[in-house]
Amino acid sequence: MDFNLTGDQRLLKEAVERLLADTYDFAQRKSLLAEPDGWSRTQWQRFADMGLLGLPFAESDGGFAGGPVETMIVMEAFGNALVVEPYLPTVLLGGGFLRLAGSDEQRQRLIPRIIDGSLLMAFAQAEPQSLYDLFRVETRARRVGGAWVIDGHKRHVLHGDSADVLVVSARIDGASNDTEGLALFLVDATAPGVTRRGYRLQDHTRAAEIRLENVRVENDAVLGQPGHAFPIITRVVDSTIAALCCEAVGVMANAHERTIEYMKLRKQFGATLGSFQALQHRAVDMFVQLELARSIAMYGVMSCEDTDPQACSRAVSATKVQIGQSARLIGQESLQLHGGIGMTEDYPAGHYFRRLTMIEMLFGDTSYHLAALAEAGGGWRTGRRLEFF
Amino acid sequence: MDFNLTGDQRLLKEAVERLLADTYDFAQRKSLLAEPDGWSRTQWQRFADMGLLGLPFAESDGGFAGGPVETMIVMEAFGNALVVEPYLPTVLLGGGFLRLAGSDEQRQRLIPRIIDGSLLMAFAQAEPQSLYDLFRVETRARRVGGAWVIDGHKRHVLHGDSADVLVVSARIDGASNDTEGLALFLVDATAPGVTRRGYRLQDHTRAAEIRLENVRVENDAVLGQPGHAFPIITRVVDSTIAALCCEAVGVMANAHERTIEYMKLRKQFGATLGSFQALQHRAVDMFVQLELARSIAMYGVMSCEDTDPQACSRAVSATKVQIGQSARLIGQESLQLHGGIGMTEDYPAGHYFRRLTMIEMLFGDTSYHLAALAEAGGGWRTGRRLEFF
Amino acid sequence: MDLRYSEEDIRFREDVRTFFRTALPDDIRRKVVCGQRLSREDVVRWTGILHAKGWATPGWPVEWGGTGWDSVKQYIFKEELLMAPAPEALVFNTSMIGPLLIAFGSDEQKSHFLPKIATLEYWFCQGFSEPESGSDLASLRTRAVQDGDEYVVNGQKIWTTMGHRADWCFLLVRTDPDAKKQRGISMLMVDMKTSGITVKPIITIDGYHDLNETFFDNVRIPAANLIGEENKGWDYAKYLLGHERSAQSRVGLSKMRLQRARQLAQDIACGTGCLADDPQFRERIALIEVELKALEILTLRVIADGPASTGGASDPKASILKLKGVALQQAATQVLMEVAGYDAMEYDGEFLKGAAEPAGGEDWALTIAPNFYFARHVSIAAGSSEVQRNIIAHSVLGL
Amino acid sequence: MDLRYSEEDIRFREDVRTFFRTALPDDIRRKVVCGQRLSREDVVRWTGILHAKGWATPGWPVEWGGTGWDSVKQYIFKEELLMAPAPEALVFNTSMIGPLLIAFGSDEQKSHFLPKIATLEYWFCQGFSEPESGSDLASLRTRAVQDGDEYVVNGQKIWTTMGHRADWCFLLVRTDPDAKKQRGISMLMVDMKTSGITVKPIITIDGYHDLNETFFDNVRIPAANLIGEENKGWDYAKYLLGHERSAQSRVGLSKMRLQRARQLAQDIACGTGCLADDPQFRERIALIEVELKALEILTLRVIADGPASTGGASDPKASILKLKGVALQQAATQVLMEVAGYDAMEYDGEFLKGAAEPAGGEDWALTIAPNFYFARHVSIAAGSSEVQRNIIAHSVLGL
Repeated sequence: MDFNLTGDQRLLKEAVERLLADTYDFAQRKSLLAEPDGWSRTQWQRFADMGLLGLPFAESDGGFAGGPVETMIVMEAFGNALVVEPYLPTVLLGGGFLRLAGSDEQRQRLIPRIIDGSLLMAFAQAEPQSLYDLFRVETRARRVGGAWVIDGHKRHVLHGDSADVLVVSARIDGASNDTEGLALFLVDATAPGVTRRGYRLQDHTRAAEIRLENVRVENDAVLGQPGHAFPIITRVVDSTIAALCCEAVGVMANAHERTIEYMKLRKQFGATLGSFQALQHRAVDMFVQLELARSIAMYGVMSCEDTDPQACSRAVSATKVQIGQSARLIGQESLQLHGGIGMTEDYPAGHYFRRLTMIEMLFGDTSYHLAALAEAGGGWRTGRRLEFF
Repeated sequence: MDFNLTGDQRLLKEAVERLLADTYDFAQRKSLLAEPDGWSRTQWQRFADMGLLGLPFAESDGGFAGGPVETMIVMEAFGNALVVEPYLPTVLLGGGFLRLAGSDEQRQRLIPRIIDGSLLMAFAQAEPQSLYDLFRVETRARRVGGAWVIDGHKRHVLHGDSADVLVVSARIDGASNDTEGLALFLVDATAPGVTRRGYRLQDHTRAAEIRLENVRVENDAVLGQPGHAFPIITRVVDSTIAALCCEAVGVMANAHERTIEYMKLRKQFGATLGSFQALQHRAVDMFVQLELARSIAMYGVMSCEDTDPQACSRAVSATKVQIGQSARLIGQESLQLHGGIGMTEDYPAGHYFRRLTMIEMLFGDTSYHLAALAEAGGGWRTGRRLEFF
Repeated sequence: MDLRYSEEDIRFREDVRTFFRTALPDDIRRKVVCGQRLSREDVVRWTGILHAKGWATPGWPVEWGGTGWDSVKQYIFKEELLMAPAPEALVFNTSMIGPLLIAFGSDEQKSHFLPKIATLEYWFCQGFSEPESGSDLASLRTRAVQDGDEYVVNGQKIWTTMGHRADWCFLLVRTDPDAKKQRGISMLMVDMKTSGITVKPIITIDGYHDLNETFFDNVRIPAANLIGEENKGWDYAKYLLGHERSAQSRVGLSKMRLQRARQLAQDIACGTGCLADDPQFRERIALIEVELKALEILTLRVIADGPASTGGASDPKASILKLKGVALQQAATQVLMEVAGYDAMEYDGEFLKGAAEPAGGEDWALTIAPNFYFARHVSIAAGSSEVQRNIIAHSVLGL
Repeated sequence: MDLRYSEEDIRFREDVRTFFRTALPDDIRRKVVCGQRLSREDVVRWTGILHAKGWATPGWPVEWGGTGWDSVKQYIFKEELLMAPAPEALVFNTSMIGPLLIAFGSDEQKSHFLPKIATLEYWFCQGFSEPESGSDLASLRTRAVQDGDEYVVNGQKIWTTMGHRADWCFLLVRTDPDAKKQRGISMLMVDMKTSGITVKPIITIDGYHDLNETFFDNVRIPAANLIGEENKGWDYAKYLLGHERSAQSRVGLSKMRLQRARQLAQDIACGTGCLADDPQFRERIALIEVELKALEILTLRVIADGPASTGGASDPKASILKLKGVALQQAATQVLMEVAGYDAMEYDGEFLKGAAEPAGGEDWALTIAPNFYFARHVSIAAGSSEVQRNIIAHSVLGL
């Protein structure tokens, strides 16, 4: 049981935080958002130069063999600065699929380009009116000769508008809500038959609606074993959720700190907001939620190393639920304690609030994951890990 | 739409409140609890003398033809003073069954004795491990000759230890969770085969565990139509819940008022509790809950006149849910704001808290009624009444 | 005590409902259903339709164009309007400056302004808040100095809702800087075209432009535009904040949102069925509906209780209506977020502002997140929930 | 960072679990499972068993009978104890007066008292609170005046837990009435058999007698029983309140209660199955379990962080553990209430106090309501939740 960072991890943390302090304050971020992609390629290159894009990859793939703690450090710092670049879709989702299911050839072809910043990826998964179930896929892939032909309609593909290569989930068998029968394909985003509509999200990140019509890919585009992709999808999404929860902790920490600072400065009725006991106690409740969130994010991240995928999924659901609860309280109280100023686009508080709201939704909201936990049962095992169910 | 009491209703309210102010303060109540029954026959006679025991009965039955508003007035006052006498089991439950399902002979035989205070009744309904479903009855009644023979095990029969006549629900047909096949019987509490174990409840009211072994009753003991008692049980219990919610409002109003008074007197850190803004805001949240509870109790009571039994049940469930929410917040905050003193048997706060906790359970707790509402659907009709679903 | 509506009320509700069904233009209804913002033209057009029917200013005295409805009828009208759903009346005109002039305005002011207020020929905005005075409104600093038969106003207002659309503004100014905080404040009306007024947009987190900063640089306002007496402005402001408190619970709005959530949830897959049939989802809605029902009765109790409905002294208990009403409004937007899920994430500024068709997203979902974000302001504006709690603690509980 | 337990920790947990399974007497275990109160004899017997094993005072230094376990092992031990479930150690002895004497006691005090404290030969109670000083502990008024080599104590203490069972009491007294509030306070130990001490029972709302008022009427206490220095008592009290804060989250207790609720719910009919299978019931439990998991990690973080575990300066952040821990303890008792339903309503005072069989009610249900009631005190005692919030606001947030 050890809650400390290693020396290397501390150095990483300081480096990322310094980079963001230098290049990513609220005013700088505003100008990054105004770049053509809605985010900054220059910034992306800085991340590449610092090695962040290669962090989770094996050394044999040209990466730096970072583990979940390294990802946690980066994501929390990104959350703190509200980084909008496509780290999650490219490195965590795209990279995650390559790490877990990529063939030698696929890894060698793509991972080095992720690491050097020249390749962007996205995961085309969600479909219309599907909420969050990962198995609910109606996009179809069929065998035609030695190749595959994909047809379908994907929505809310995070950073799908700028991605070079898409990981597309498609059904080769079964009904639309079977867990069996799914496959994953690497699809060139500019391939014939792929049409994309990119748009801004509420929190200034980007996404795309993607239609695939008779999109033909060769056999080497298949990730893993066709028809049995669901466990891989679950595994990659679970790790991504855990990392996203770390981002949320960064967002919340910043939102909380800003609120406390504002309370110390802003005067009403002749006294600072921070001197009103009713508001003090609410600031404390925010702090409690922040510390609970930080604690469970560590738990979620470390649980992703669990060899039992169900244990991992449950731990991730628990993490998402607590993060959702904390995010709601901290986001809403942060706005309320700021008063009107927090409601404005030109002030940071509302941006943090919006990011928290989006994070609560991504990959399943609080209700969704709570229902999953309830269905899974409950209770406690106590073995090597701090296990949940 | 009229929220005012009539002149007669105001007089009733004043009379009940005066009687309780004179005879039922906290110290007087303590000595009433010490009487042999755990409550006071003298007090019961006072209620009879004031006409309270005849309030809901028709004039033709010797009653005073009071409606739900009159019952509301009495129950709220009773709640305010934490009255422990068996008004609910005798007048509302027992009396309710007689009013709704009693034959002329049954009404003429029993109602005058309720009104003059000489007859106590109880409703023997709940059974072991049954939670709150009214249809879950395993007590059996079988036809033997021209009579009925009842066998079963009833628990938590409110004031069943002092009752003279029991209304017993029993199954003459069907499985233990069918709504069809139920019947109601008037059973002499001292009849051969009836054994009772009386006990105190947490809130100082009384109940009994009752076993019925080969209890023989004649045909004239049957209330209503055998096999089709469920609608009557529902109707009587619904009205009783509505009245119980009015009692809860009285309990909460008192708990809230006591808390405010205590906050004005008690000093800590050199100032009254009431001067701390954090505590002020919590007292306000209690007040909000009190007013919401008072409002929905009116709604619940008036909805019991609805001719559509389902509409009535839904309104009552909604009422019980809001009362449960309010009771929880007010009860718990009342103790918390009192600090240690509220935890003691010699101080009123804890007694109000305990009564609220018991009320939340009686006839279904918040979870139970919320689930019932969710199952029933939702939405709003707007017709003559302020209808709910 | 009788919580039934009278036969007359029931007929009235039917009439109102029929009118909304037939008279509300389809394009406006669709915008309201979708949660899009209305253009000035939309609001004026709808107000014109109401005005033609005689229903533009139901709460005003009959002599000034009111309907003479009792408070229950007014409540029914508002509820049906919110559930139609039809656009709400412009609160600054109908519920604020109108009633204020009726109560305190001069005869000249009444006869000139009231008809134009009722039809929105004069669109009013409100100039109360200032950057340094949020919840502590009485600490405002905008100065008005009398110069002949004019006031010269200098200062800055903030959160001027629709200030960029408005023709007129009623504003609080400090006319006696030596008087105590709440005294020395007066209320003026100013033509927004007057020289020296600059309106600067504030974009809110929903991406929309409702709010503004308004700067006053030696703005000359005729003394005839003073409302009531000089240095009595604080009384008028309090009158306004207490006025139509009952309307602030906006039960109908929350009802409408929950109904919409339930309806939309029928098309969302969940388990083997749809979200609308999910017991947990239904419980979450039911719990809010229970509180709404309690709040509805409480609202009617407050309306029935007192002169608040007719514009008399404000009932401090009515602060509950605001406090709980806004909490439930926010809860209902949260339920809609849950229903929309990913479909709420897309930002489509043009659709939000009223474009006929979305850029590509789901029209039913695109405004859900912006409205959820914007709904955070209801517990801040018009007396924050903290201020309401202070009022209740002091005025009702005596703490 | 590594949140796995080491192989050694896992073996340790197994050992502890096996010990509790084999060494805990059945009659005591049944009482704890049923939530009955333990007699003094029960507690002393169990402490004797622990002491024989060398585990009665795990957190003390080895030289005074401690185990030398690191903080993670101590946490595991406590968790397994709570989940066994076995009786908790007497906090006044093991976590309060013991550590206090170890830190500040004289050599004579240590060698005389510590062995007797460890075995409960001396059962200690705490004399801190007074009728007028609840959360505002430093306003205490009980006076001690030195007279030769004795102090003469006059005053009244309240909420003296188990004062009627106790052999000794450590109490705060005012030795310098002219000093500022927090100064001028000293801490004394007094033999409860000393003449002039009257203990009067306080019955709590669960119907049980845990608490007392304790009156001191010219009670003469040898000056040798002063702990540490005169007028430094407030520092020692603060030390105590900060000591073993991590233990106040009592995650194991809440875990055990929820496990029991889930288990009992299997026998409660609900719908067509049992309550344990009801999705909404399971969600309510899951939500608490999620928070418990977060609190568990937070507890381990605080333990790992600092000298708090070994008795050093208190980490104000640890106030969160108390604040959230008690809230979850209360939430778990609420779930048990829901499971027990009507069966929780019966009051059986004798069974509550430890009778082998209930008068007729369900043994599993009879203590649920009393324990639910009594659990309300955990957010009041030992620094109320309001005081914890004040501490965090000031010491952590700097407000």
